[in-house]
Amino acid sequence: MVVISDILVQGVQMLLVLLLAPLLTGFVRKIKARLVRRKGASVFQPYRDLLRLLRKGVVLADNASWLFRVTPYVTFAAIWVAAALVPTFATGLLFNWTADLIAIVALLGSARFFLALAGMDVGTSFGGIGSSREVMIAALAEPAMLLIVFCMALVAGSTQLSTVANFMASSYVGLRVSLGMAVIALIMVALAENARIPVDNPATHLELTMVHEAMVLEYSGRHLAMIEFGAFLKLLLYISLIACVFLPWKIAVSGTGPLAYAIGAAAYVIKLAVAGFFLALFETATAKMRVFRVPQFLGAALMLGLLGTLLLFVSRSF
Amino acid sequence: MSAVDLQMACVGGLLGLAVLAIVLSRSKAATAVIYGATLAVSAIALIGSMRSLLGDPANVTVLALPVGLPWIGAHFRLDALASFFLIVVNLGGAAASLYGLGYGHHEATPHRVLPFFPAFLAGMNLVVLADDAFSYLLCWEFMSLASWALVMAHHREAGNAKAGYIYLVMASFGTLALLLAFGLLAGPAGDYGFAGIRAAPHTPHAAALVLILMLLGAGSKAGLVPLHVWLPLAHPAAPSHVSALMSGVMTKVAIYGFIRVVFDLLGQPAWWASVVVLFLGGITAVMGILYAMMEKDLKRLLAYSTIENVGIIFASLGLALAFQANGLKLLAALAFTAALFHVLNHSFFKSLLFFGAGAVLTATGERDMDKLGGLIHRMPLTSFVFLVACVAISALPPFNGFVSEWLIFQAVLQSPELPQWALKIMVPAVGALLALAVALAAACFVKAYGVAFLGRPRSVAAETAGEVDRYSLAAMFILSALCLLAGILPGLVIDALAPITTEILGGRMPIQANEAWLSIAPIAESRSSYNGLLVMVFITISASLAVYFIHRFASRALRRGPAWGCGFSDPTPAAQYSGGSFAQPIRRVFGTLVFHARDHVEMPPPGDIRPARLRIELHDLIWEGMYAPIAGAIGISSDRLNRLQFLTIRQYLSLVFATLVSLLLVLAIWS
Amino acid sequence: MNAHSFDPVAAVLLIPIGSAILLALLPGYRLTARLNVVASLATFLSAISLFVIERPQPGPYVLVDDLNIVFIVLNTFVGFTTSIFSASYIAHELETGRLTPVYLRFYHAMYQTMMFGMNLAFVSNNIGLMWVAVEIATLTTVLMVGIYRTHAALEAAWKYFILGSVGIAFALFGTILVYMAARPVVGEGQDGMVWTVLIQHAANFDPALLNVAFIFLFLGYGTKVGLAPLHAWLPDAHAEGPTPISAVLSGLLLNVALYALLRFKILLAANPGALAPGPLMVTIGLISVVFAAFMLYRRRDIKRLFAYSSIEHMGIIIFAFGMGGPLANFAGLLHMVMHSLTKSAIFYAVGHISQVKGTQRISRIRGLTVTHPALGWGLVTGVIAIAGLPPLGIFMSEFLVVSSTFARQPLLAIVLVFGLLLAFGALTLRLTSVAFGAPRGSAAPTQASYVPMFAHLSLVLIAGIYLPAPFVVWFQHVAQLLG
Amino acid sequence: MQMHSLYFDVSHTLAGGLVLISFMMLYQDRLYSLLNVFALHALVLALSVAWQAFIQNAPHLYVTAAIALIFKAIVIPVALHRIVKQLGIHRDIESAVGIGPTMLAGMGLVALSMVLMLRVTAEADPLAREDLAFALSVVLLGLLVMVTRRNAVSQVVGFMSLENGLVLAATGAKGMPLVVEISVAFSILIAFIVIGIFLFRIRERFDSVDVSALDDYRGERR
Repeated sequence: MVVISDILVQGVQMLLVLLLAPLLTGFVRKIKARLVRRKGASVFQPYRDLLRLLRKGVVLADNASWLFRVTPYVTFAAIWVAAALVPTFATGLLFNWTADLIAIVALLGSARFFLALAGMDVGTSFGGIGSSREVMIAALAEPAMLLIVFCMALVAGSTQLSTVANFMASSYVGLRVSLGMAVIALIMVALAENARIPVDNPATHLELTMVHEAMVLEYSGRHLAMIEFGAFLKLLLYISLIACVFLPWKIAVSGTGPLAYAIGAAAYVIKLAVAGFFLALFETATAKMRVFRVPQFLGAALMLGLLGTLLLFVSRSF
Repeated sequence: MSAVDLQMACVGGLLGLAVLAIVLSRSKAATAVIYGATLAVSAIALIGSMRSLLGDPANVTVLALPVGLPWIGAHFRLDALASFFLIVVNLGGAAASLYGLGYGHHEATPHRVLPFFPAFLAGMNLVVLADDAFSYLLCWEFMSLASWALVMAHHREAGNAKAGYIYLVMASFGTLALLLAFGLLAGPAGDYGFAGIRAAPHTPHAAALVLILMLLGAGSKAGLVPLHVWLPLAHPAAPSHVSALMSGVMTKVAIYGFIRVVFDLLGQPAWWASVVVLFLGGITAVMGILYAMMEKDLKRLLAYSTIENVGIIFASLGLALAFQANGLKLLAALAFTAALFHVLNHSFFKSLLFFGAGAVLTATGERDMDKLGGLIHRMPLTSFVFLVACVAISALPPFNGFVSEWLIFQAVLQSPELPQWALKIMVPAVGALLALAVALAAACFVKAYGVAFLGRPRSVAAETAGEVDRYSLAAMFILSALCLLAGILPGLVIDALAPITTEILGGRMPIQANEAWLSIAPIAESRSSYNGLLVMVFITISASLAVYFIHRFASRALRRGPAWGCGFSDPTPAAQYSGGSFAQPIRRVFGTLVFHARDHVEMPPPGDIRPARLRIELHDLIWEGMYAPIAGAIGISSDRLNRLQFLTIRQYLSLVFATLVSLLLVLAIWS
Repeated sequence: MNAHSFDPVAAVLLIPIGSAILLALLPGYRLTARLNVVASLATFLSAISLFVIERPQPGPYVLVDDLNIVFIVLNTFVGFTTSIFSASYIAHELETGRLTPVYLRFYHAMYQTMMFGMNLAFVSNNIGLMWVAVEIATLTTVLMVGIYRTHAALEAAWKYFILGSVGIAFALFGTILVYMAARPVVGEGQDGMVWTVLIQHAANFDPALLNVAFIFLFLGYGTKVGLAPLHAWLPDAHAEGPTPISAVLSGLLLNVALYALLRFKILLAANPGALAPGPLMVTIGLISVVFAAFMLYRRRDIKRLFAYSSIEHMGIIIFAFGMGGPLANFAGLLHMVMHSLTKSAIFYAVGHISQVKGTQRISRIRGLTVTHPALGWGLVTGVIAIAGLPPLGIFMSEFLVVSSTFARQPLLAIVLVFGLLLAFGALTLRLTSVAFGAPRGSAAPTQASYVPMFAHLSLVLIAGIYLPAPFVVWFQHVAQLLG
Repeated sequence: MQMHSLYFDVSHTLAGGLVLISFMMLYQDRLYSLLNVFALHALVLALSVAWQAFIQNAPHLYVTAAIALIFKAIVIPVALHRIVKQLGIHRDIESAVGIGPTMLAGMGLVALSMVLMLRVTAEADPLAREDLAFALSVVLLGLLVMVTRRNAVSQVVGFMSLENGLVLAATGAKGMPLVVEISVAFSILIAFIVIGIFLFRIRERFDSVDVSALDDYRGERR
């Protein structure tokens, strides 16, 4: 009986992230448009885009291999699973125990791995540009991410997101300089991972500046839809990650009944809205940087993460 | 017949096969016979060692033979640690033999390979079994010698002779370091038995010296930076299945030596020892993978990535040392288990990768990735297993590479438990290095796979390549299956490793079999847990869900067409990203510091029809900074001394005279 | 003859000298070569019989004890195998006309005379007689080094002769001093030179006089051992003489001088007042090892290369004996035996190689394992053995020397290891170029006699893995004697 | 006692005379004169050996004395004279080290041997002590001559004087066996050397100093 309900809740969470992801992206785009005094497309535009892509046929390059066709589903699945493991409105869900934060990072990593391979598959120079730059960014972003994980884990004594969230929610965390650094670093990493400004520009199609877009240049139709959807999910995932770790406000604990879940869900949506707003604000306020400035940007994140970890010991020592 | 007897019998069989191979070296059937027999023997040895590991852990069998050092004899001992490494050795051996059944037929000079292949396997088995210093070193050097002979199998190819030479010298350097270490351990009385060494107390200074010497000796064999220089030369020079053994197994034997001495014989370690090992491990990991990233020769790339993995293993061994020195047995067991787990995994996927490289080599005759490409169309099976290996070595779930690295990170996260500040600060830093190494490894293998197997063929050889024989494929598929199994059922492996940790460290990880749904939890589920099986199930379910819905509701239309490429299509495959261009961003980030890398672009003036040229300048700073000067110094001093060859008799007489007078003077002053 | 009337010592001495005279008279290659082999075999067998027959009582001139029986047997054995090798080698030399039948007679006679000299040096119980015997051996080898009559050969022989004579003089002076030291104790006359008597009373000798004596003896016999800086004659003598002689020089003559040194070391060790010879031997040994190691890098003549490696190994042996102690002495003895066997085997291989390739230039020999597998792999095995790699015998002795030294004198061990590694690098460098790579030079098949080479190598291999108990006990006893 | 002091004085004088003559050799710069001095050296040696034979009443030593007298004092010098003539060797000796430094070195060597021997055999009988000390210095001086002279003949002379020192020591060692045999052996050795010089036409030196000449057949230089 308990198991049934647990599975139910878990399923709800998985569907919830699926539903919310495009909406979040649409919301961010809308805000960005408004901030530059454009009317902008409706917040539901992403759904329409996905449906349109699904309806279109696929144009596959002659040279494309089976790997190219499998990749969209693999990446989507990996990201979706990862997203399902992050506590959104409630912690301690059934499957949270299957993988911890490190595993989630790794899942996203495998999604990227396959995407980069797909970029190489067709054998155009654009795919090469995209993949090589993507892996370069990842090579710096992943260590930074892991350091942030260390930092959180050392505070909460666990890499298990639910435990971390509960711990953060509890009163005796206090305000810590290292946590501050960690959250800044995490935001920087999140920007890089989601190919947002200033690292990459999701909207651009100017070849030499694009990274993520160049990688998926050869995709079309349902494949592209899958990849787009994956991207939406990833953004949602990172935001909910930040939310559940650094502002676990009103997040429900497992088995505390539907009411708590509802409150948690409401709080979650609000958090997403706030985060999305700030993201849009930031993106309109800053410009994209040259590709080879990105290493400094991520190196800064890495340093912040390391510093946070070390300062943690200092703050612990007294 | 006790377990150790069985193993020794197998070793004897292997040695016999070596002799047999010499006898029928030039006959046609030799290849099939020898590899078949080696396969059988290693399979038996594998089963035997598995039984002794999974069986009663307390059952340690010993065997003394009246050979070796006369008044000591040769002692052999089979305990949990030894049996684990025997599993690694014999599994690798069996796989390589199976692969060789097919691959060996492409060998031009089989009589230079066949005798040494079983001898090499026998040597590795013996090193793991040896229980006294003399036998240990004898077998160690025998192993090196056999592998050297295999490296020299293709002695006519350019550079192989040099590779063999450097390998032999470095190996002898390592052996001499080990020799000194054992001399110190055995003491002036010369008590060379491991039992005696284990019992005897060792002063801190002696222990420190031994640790340094072991790092030199075992480290040079395992490929610790900066003693790694021989490895990327020698491993690729050998035939591919031997390269697989050298990279996947022999480095592990070296690690076994380090564990045996430092953890087992030396007794309670000092905490600072761990600092050294940690530091070396972290540096090795990052340097190794950076070298690999810059490499365009497929097999050398794999060799460099071996260096990276060795670094990871040493780092987690360092962690184990740190915890052990502070009496944190559980955590030490965690780190140690992680190290052993990674040993196992690396032996799986590195052998697999070298097999794949060998298959590519036989199919195309090319090791240079910039002449490959598009093999996924022509060698579908090989490229599939190679992909599996790439995913595994890039530490991506649900494969095995991820589990061991996850365990290592879990161990790193326990650093707050350590009392020493140096370690508290250092461990996370090393963790960062490892994370960097892991990320770079993923990048490196995207490059390897993307350039060699994807894209369009860059040479005729790559266009006309065909799938390899079934033996090779069988070997590769078995290994990739093992990669997956170890990834989704890590709990079983961890429990199997428990006897070793109890034996060596006196502590063990919690029993994983008790965890629900086969998930693993190093300390407690609330702290961290991972379930490879479920992760895989989820991914498959959600992927198939996606596929189902897409194919149910979305358009099924699919049309082949030329690549879009933003409108302008590349005329030639040469326009694709090559290995060098793929590595360029990372070279820009790290290379300028680590390799003094420079890109020189020669752009002809407008109107000039000459093509623009890009020249990349890389420096191996370790070689130029360490080895070249030493060689130079030796050359200069031997030139100086060589003048003594051309003196006149009178001058020689004056030498004698001078010696006499000086000795007499010494005597006059002394007495 | 039954075992009692048969006197092996006499046989060991008389067979060579007798056959020497005979060979000097007999013409014809086949007969003399065979006779040479037979005589050496007979000598070897009678030496073997020393094990079974009870040893003769030490008289004023003759002594057979545990120490020298090792040397005698080794000496006669290598002498035997070398005679087999020399048979096939000399045949080729006659074909190419480097040797005329006259010189051939001379060669065989000298060969047996040299064996006589060496055996006499081993069995003699009288330090004066030993001195004379060593001189005989030296002079005969001088003549054989010069046998090709080329300018280089004469140069080498002459250098050997002059330096050797000075060595002789030193050794004699040392011998006289020993007698002077002994005289007050054991009285005048014969006894003052009988080793067995000397060793009994050594404790009461005038220590200071013994010290001076040892310095002269060390330099005198050390010149023949070829220790740096007294080594100058050795490389050229090895390179320019006939290869069988190089084999004998490296394999045996050095041992003769070494044996003399050991005798006097024991004498000195028996005297509490005298300075310990250890430090001197250790220093010179290390100098020889490191020096020879460096010299190896610049060699272009393959025989000279291995001559220098002999210097290196003599250094190791002297070092081991200088360190003393049961382990090091055992190692020293073992190393000496193994080196004799291995180095002579290498010279057998090198002899045939230089004959078939028509040169001793390393740079003109490539890819032997392709053109002449037996010779090539034989050389590879030999060099691997001489470089101290397992599973061959020298590894065991080097293992014992280095490990036992490191526990006692770390710094010395490190210097030694440095030298070993250096020499290893040089030898393997040459080996890779000679044995591997694209072949160079003639690929004509050889009618070589591989038996001696592979016999030695297999002995070395067996010894590296398994030493029979009796040998071990016996070595250990000798090691005790050496203190 | 009276007699003993006499014995002592005579043998002392003779041995000292040997050392003195070795010194004379050091500053000879003409070949012939060197040979003459060597003949003198051999003569004095013969006398001292004979004296030893007399006081030790060891008749066999007379043989040694005779050998020294006939072979070394007469045969060899004459033979060398003829060689010098026949091979047309330069009459003057080119020395590697100047006469002055050589003499100083010689002084040092004598001092060294005195220091060693006189202290060494403190309790041995004075006769032997003196003899040893002188013998050692003669040996060292002979070696010095070999080392400092470039000329083959003079090197031979140096070697022979060295060997004279040995004989001196051997005869001084009371009751030493094999002395005769040893002296014979040495004479043969010297004969070898002299014949070698003659056969191999080694005019100026034992060794051809210019390495370039050696290279081609030593195969040791590019």
